[in-house]
Amino acid sequence: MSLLTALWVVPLAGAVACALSGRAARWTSLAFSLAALALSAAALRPVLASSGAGLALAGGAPGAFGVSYALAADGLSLSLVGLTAFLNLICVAASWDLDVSAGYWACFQALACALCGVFLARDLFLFYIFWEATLIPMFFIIGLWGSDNRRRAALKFFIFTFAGSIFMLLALIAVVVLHQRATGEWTWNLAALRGTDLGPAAPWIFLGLLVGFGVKVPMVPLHTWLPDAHTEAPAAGSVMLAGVMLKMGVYGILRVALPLAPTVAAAWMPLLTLLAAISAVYGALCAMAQTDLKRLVAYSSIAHLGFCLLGVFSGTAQGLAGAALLMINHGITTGALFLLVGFLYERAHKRGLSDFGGLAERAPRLAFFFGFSIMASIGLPGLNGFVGEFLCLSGIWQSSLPIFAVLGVIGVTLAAVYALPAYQAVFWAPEGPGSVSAKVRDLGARESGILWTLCALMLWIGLAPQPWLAALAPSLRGLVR
Amino acid sequence: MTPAQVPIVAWLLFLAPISAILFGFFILRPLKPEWTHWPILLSCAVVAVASVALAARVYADGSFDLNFYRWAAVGDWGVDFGLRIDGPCVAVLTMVALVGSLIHVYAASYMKGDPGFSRFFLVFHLFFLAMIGLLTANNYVQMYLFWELVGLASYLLIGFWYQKESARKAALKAFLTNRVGDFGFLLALLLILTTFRVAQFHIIYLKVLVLASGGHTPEFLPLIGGLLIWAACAKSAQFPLYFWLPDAMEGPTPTSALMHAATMVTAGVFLLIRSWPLIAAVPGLPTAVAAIGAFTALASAVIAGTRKDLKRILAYSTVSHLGLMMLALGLGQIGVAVFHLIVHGFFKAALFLCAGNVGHAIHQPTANVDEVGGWRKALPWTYACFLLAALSLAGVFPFGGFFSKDAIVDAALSRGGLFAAAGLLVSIGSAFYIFRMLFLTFHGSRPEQKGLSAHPHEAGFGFVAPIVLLAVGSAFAGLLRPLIERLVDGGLHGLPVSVGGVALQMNLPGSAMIPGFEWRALLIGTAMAAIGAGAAYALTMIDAGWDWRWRVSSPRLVRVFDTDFGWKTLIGWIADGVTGLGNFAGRVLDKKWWDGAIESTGSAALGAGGLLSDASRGRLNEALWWMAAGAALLLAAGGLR
Amino acid sequence: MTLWAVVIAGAAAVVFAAAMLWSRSLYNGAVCLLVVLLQTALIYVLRGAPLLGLLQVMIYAGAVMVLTVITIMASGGASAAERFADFALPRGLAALGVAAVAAEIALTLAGAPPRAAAVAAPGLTAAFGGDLFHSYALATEAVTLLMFLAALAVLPDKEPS
Amino acid sequence: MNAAVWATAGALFALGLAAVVLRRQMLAMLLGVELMVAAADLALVHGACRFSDPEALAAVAVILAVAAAEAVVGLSLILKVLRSGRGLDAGDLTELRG
Amino acid sequence: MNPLMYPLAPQAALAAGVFGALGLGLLVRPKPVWGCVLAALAPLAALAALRVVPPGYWPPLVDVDAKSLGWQFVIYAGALPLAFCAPGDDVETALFLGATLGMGLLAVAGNLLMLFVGLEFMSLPAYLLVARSGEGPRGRRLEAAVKYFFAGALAGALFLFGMALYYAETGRLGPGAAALGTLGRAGVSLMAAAALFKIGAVPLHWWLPDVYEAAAPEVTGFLSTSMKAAATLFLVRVIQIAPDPMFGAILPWLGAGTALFGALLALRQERLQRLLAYSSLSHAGLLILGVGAWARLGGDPRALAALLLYLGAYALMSNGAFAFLAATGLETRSQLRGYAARSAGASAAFAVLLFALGGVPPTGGFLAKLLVFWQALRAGLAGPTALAAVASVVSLGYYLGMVRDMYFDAPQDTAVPRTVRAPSLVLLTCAIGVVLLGVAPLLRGLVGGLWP
Repeated sequence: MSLLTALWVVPLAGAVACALSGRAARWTSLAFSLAALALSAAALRPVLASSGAGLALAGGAPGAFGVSYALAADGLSLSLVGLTAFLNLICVAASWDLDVSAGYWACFQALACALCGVFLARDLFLFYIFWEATLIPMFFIIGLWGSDNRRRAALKFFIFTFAGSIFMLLALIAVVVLHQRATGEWTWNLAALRGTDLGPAAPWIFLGLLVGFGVKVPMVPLHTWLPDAHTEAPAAGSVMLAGVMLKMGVYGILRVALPLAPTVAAAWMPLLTLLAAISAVYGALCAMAQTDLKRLVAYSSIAHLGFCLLGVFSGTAQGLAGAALLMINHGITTGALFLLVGFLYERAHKRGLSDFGGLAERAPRLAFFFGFSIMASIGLPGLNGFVGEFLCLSGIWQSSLPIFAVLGVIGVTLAAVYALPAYQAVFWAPEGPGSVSAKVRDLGARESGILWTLCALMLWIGLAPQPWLAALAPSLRGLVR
Repeated sequence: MTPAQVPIVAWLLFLAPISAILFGFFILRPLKPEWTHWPILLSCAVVAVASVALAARVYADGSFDLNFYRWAAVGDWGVDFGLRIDGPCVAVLTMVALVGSLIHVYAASYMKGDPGFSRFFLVFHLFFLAMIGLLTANNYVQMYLFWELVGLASYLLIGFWYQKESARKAALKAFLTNRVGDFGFLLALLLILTTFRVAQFHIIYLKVLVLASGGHTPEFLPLIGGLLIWAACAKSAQFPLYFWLPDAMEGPTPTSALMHAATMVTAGVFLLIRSWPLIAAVPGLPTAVAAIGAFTALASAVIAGTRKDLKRILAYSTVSHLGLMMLALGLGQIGVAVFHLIVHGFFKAALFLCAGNVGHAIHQPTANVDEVGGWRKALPWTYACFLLAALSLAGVFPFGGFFSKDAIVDAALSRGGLFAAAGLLVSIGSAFYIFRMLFLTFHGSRPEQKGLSAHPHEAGFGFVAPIVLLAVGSAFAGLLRPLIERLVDGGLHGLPVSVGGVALQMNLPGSAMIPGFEWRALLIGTAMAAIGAGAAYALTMIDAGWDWRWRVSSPRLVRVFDTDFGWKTLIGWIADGVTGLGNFAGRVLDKKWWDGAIESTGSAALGAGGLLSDASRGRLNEALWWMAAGAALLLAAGGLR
Repeated sequence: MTLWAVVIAGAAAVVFAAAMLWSRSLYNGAVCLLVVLLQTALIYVLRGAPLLGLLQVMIYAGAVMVLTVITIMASGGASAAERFADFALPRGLAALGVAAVAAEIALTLAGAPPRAAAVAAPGLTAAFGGDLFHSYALATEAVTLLMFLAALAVLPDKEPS
Repeated sequence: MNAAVWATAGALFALGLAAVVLRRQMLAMLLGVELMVAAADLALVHGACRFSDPEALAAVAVILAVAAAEAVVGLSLILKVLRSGRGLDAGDLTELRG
Repeated sequence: MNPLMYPLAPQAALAAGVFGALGLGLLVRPKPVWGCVLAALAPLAALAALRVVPPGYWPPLVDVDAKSLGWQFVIYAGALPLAFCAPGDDVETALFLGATLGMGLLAVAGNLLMLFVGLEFMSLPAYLLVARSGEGPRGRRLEAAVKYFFAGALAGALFLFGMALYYAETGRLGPGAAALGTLGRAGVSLMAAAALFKIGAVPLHWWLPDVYEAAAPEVTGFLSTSMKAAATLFLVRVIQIAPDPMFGAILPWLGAGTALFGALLALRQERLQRLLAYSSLSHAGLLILGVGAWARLGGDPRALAALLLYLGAYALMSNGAFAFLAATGLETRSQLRGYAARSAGASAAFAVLLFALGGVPPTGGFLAKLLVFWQALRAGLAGPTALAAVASVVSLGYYLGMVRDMYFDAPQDTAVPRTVRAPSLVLLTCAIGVVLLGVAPLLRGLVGGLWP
């Protein structure tokens, strides 16, 4: 069993084991999460050593319909796999005390398996299977363990994403067909398909790919599923949803959409960058209006991912490195924020800004961690949020119109405008009528331990991003225009 | 100090505060919160000694650079963090260290008994660390990092008593305004990195110098300069982004003293000093800086004269003096600007601490002009120090302020025109508002005082000692002139760098020597001070009721001054506009229109399904009719073609 | 001559089919259909497939129509609200039918001896008979099994368990 | 000759179709079906004789048998519906709808 | 031995089954319970015999080519679940085997007549089977049977007249005629109409929901899988006889329209069986799209392989879904609420099948849909494929809706808690089969990856 195969088989085995292990599912999921994290670290080491050249596993000979089991991993993929494994471990630790059925743990392991699969697959058929397979566990996580109107949110989440990705499927098929027409061989291998001349259908194909990945990122016009899905998902579910699943979209654009249709991508670049810049500002604006903490963090994710896209579409070395790093940073920062909101919800079953007040005295540790994460989220330099956004903005400045960078910086400024009033309303303002602050007790040792690791990571990436950039940059070299 | 010890001392500047904060946070805060200030005071002492030692080193052997580690390098540019200890840095650093330590001592007693005592000291010292980091940064990115950390510390300290609604609003206003300023700084950073491919100051100076000598300037330089000025205006509370400073007085007095008088607000000026070669290379910018400085100084001097709250008066006074520093910079007098920055640090800190004492006497965070009066005898030490600092501020001859402020006024006079007028008016105005404050607080009994129950008494040694030291310092600050002259102008600024064999002694362009002592400056300075003081005496001691009578008689005038000539209302509109836009985008555009549209497609599908299922009434004949029709259609399609 | 016979037979068939469609009483309809089937059988014979005409008469007209009439009788369809008053076949229609048959007989006899059969290839009927059991053997076997299965239709429903 | 037969077959087919679609009683519809099959047979026989192709005649014979089987099934189903108390009218059979 | 006996071995086995069932019914007075065992044997025997059949052309009636072998396999496989679910007494067994035999005959039909005989042979027993099967209210079953009968009869008549027209033009009943004139093309269109009726294309589909709703669930499973496969082959054979460009143009849009029509209607159905009927209509639309693509590609065998695989996958999914209804006896969606809490195994299998029917990747349903879309795009049918994609997104509304009802709702107390063993066995095998089919193309690589 090669290492790359193990990376997604171990979580799958974990899922099955958790499902079968009934009450001890927690421990099984912990064991398998640790194993997965160790594996991803083991996989990352050689890649780092060989300055990111990456190791490829050319799977078996192409099976039926030109489909082949091909996995490969370079700096970018493995960092995201690492992020998945790490956040999965965080989720297991965070939901340790929840009284949930074995299915809960199984779903998270299955989700981790599918996500690792997406980041490792180099065969488009395999990629698509893993891409859609992520929806099923998430559907059940939101649906079974979400909060009050979880039923509608779960359905909306699944259908919205499925609608996007079915058009992506048509685009992928079109590419395979055109490739066969040009070269006469049926193949779904990404590397082989890169060079196909897409002819007149190229804009449609790129649009299909963009819609499929855009829904997942989410780019602004296709984002309305995110606030509902996040608000209804359980704490750990939101962490995985925001931490990793949104990055599938960006990864898809980076790995599949841009290489497959480079000419159309170059032609549409100003429009795409405008959309990304709009996402950055629009997300922040909408966040200002939210009265529900989780929706606010959800909209902030839209803004952050807007920056990520700015970096991706800039096509410069800095922009791409910034996007890759921002994907990881956003995973950690927003993961921490969702955990904190989740802990709040666990204690008081309320998420509104006006439901709390004066928590700084009642739960000082919660206040400290929330403040720390908020600062990282709005991009305070010295913490990880700033590094990613700064690189993305400098990337977009070099490659295209200055207006986009200015919009981006406006987005950075607006971040503080929505984040701090919310922090003040929950922690500093005195308790209003009908506030449930009395029920909130401070974080326990386990919860603080989790958040200390996340805060330490935020500080480390913020102060010394160079080792991370060294891992990511080489694999992006191929994508620089 | 041997050359080997220099780096250690430099790093000590950082290690001491960091270890004090960590020790305090992890050990003292949970165990013994009331002892948190001891390690911090120790670190203040260490930093003070270290900065003085470094000042001596630089004074003797010139500035030096210390590289630490590579922060980030992608594609063709890289950013490395490191320290840069040179003339201006050391001068300001020493002032910050000394004034800061004294204020820390003052705070130890001022904040005793406050429930958030340990939180206050940790954040207070975090600010101290950030200020040190900002001053010693050797590149723009590192400076931006500490620049934002200072902003965060000011947010936490202004909002220290977060139970108070006004404190929360003021903290938010301060942070957001700084973020608006940082909008410019971040954009400037992007420009700098993309244009110069590097962030270190001296390399950028070099590139600008080489380009300037070549006759052309990089295309984005004016924009970079403008954006840096915008950022400096936000941090140093200059027009148009000054309005957060008066509200920042909500914080405890030590913070007002340290941050909003002596150190943080000078960061903006320091940024301009650091990037002066870039700004000077662009023809129009220096005059713009001067214009902003002059206008802000004049406007805030006038408003200061009308404020009732003691700390608000001093806040506007700080804005005015920062305007003067900007004016000095604009006129090319970098040395004078640094000198005034240092002297101002001393006397403004003293004034704030005196105001703190007054407030403490009546057990309120701050005092209002109507609540105090005739306390000359009750608070003798505070009165003496206040008088000394006031004289220095007004620029009366022997005191420190004269040498720095009047040097600026003198430079303005030699420049002539509007700047000259502004300079004169500002010196009159500053003398007026400081003496008005003096008389209203310490002299003459005020008829309105009757109802006041408090009988003020002098505070303990912990309060008075720092104030005395500061007042004495501000009095004799004038003597530091030659020292600063040598540090700032004596060519110690640049690194001995050789470009193509030519040893370039990088000197700050346009930093003329500090003008020597002249009788003309003496006469004009004292005259203006006298006019101001006389007017104050007349309007507060002789015609006692003037100060509150005009408020009653012309409320419209009061509103004009309260809203800073309408500027605050404008800012209010802008803020409401942004939040309104946010609400519109969040609730209406996103939730109702856009999300509604997408969900309506779902309900449309359901509707269509319902329509179709009602249509199929299950009748056999209809089914057969449809079949026949279908067959006929196919027949037509097949047969005809 | 046979042409005229075919035309008349065709016309009669169409008229009676129209009558069947129009007739309110099912019984009338059934009888009209019987007549139509006979006419078509006649056309088969005229066109040169006498065996098929015989088959038509035997299977179709005979078995099927009888079954249908019995079902109509059983279902009381005849007494359903009738479009025409009396029970009997409308006299005009009956007269027309008799006239048509008379004309056909006259034309076939007046024409040449029944060489109409010659229009088709000689021995067609024989070949047709042979084919039924050689090349179309599978079809015939299948149809017989189909008949057998169709017979299951009449079995009563199983009593609800 | 050709036109005559085809005219008849067409007319019969059309009338049969009309009977199936328009009539309310199920039995009448059944008659219509029988009529349509007869029309088709007529056309086939005419074609067979024109091409003098014995196979087509065999086909018609098979079709006759199938039509008979169909009639049996149809009649028995209609009778069962009748006996289950739903009457002969196709318009009443609307319990399954939507 | 009759020369035809050899290639028609499967059909012979089924015929023997019919006579066996009837014989047992008549001779052995207490109706033998193991009648269904006999029934189960017949399709298995047919599948076994299928392996022995050599492809060849026995003019004029029988033409056993690779296509018909594949189809026969799918048909007999589709019939197995009903066989296992004990189709009631001996008469129903005979009828069910008779219908399967009819499909077998249609599969080997060489000329138009044999096609017609096959069509009628499979339809007549089906009408009777619908009338007799299951415990549902007798009136509804009879109503459905009568509707099915008249629709089928009308289609049969149309086919005959089409055949007559075709014969008048070409003088032959078999394929291979030169370019057709208007008369011939008209004939072919009528024949195609009959085929489209049997699959359930939109204007000709009205009978389908009523019949599928009234019949017993396992019978509907049989009808929706094997019958649909036979009907698709029928359409393919008609197009093969007269490859008219009209098919390439009309069928794709007709198919996509049917898919969307079926999906929209299924959204609002309260009764589960009627809902699955409309979903079957939607899948039929995709089949028609597949046939259209095959027609435009000029009869490319790869397109047929896609169709066959779709039918295979659909046989698994549909039989499985109806087996769930048969096993649990659930009638309406409100009864389905919270059912997962009551029986985890059955609802898990049903959820897998629903995901498969919706075309969600790791399952066979996705592979099938992918292949049909693939062939359609190869044929350049971007428009209809997009419409079909929209239809499959709409179909998620009710597939996921049912999963949501089962898992995310509180259990209702009114549900009927009974599980019949045989259908649940079928349900499990179908669910597992669907997942295996989903990863089939990758299986060799996967195994290679796991154990290099």
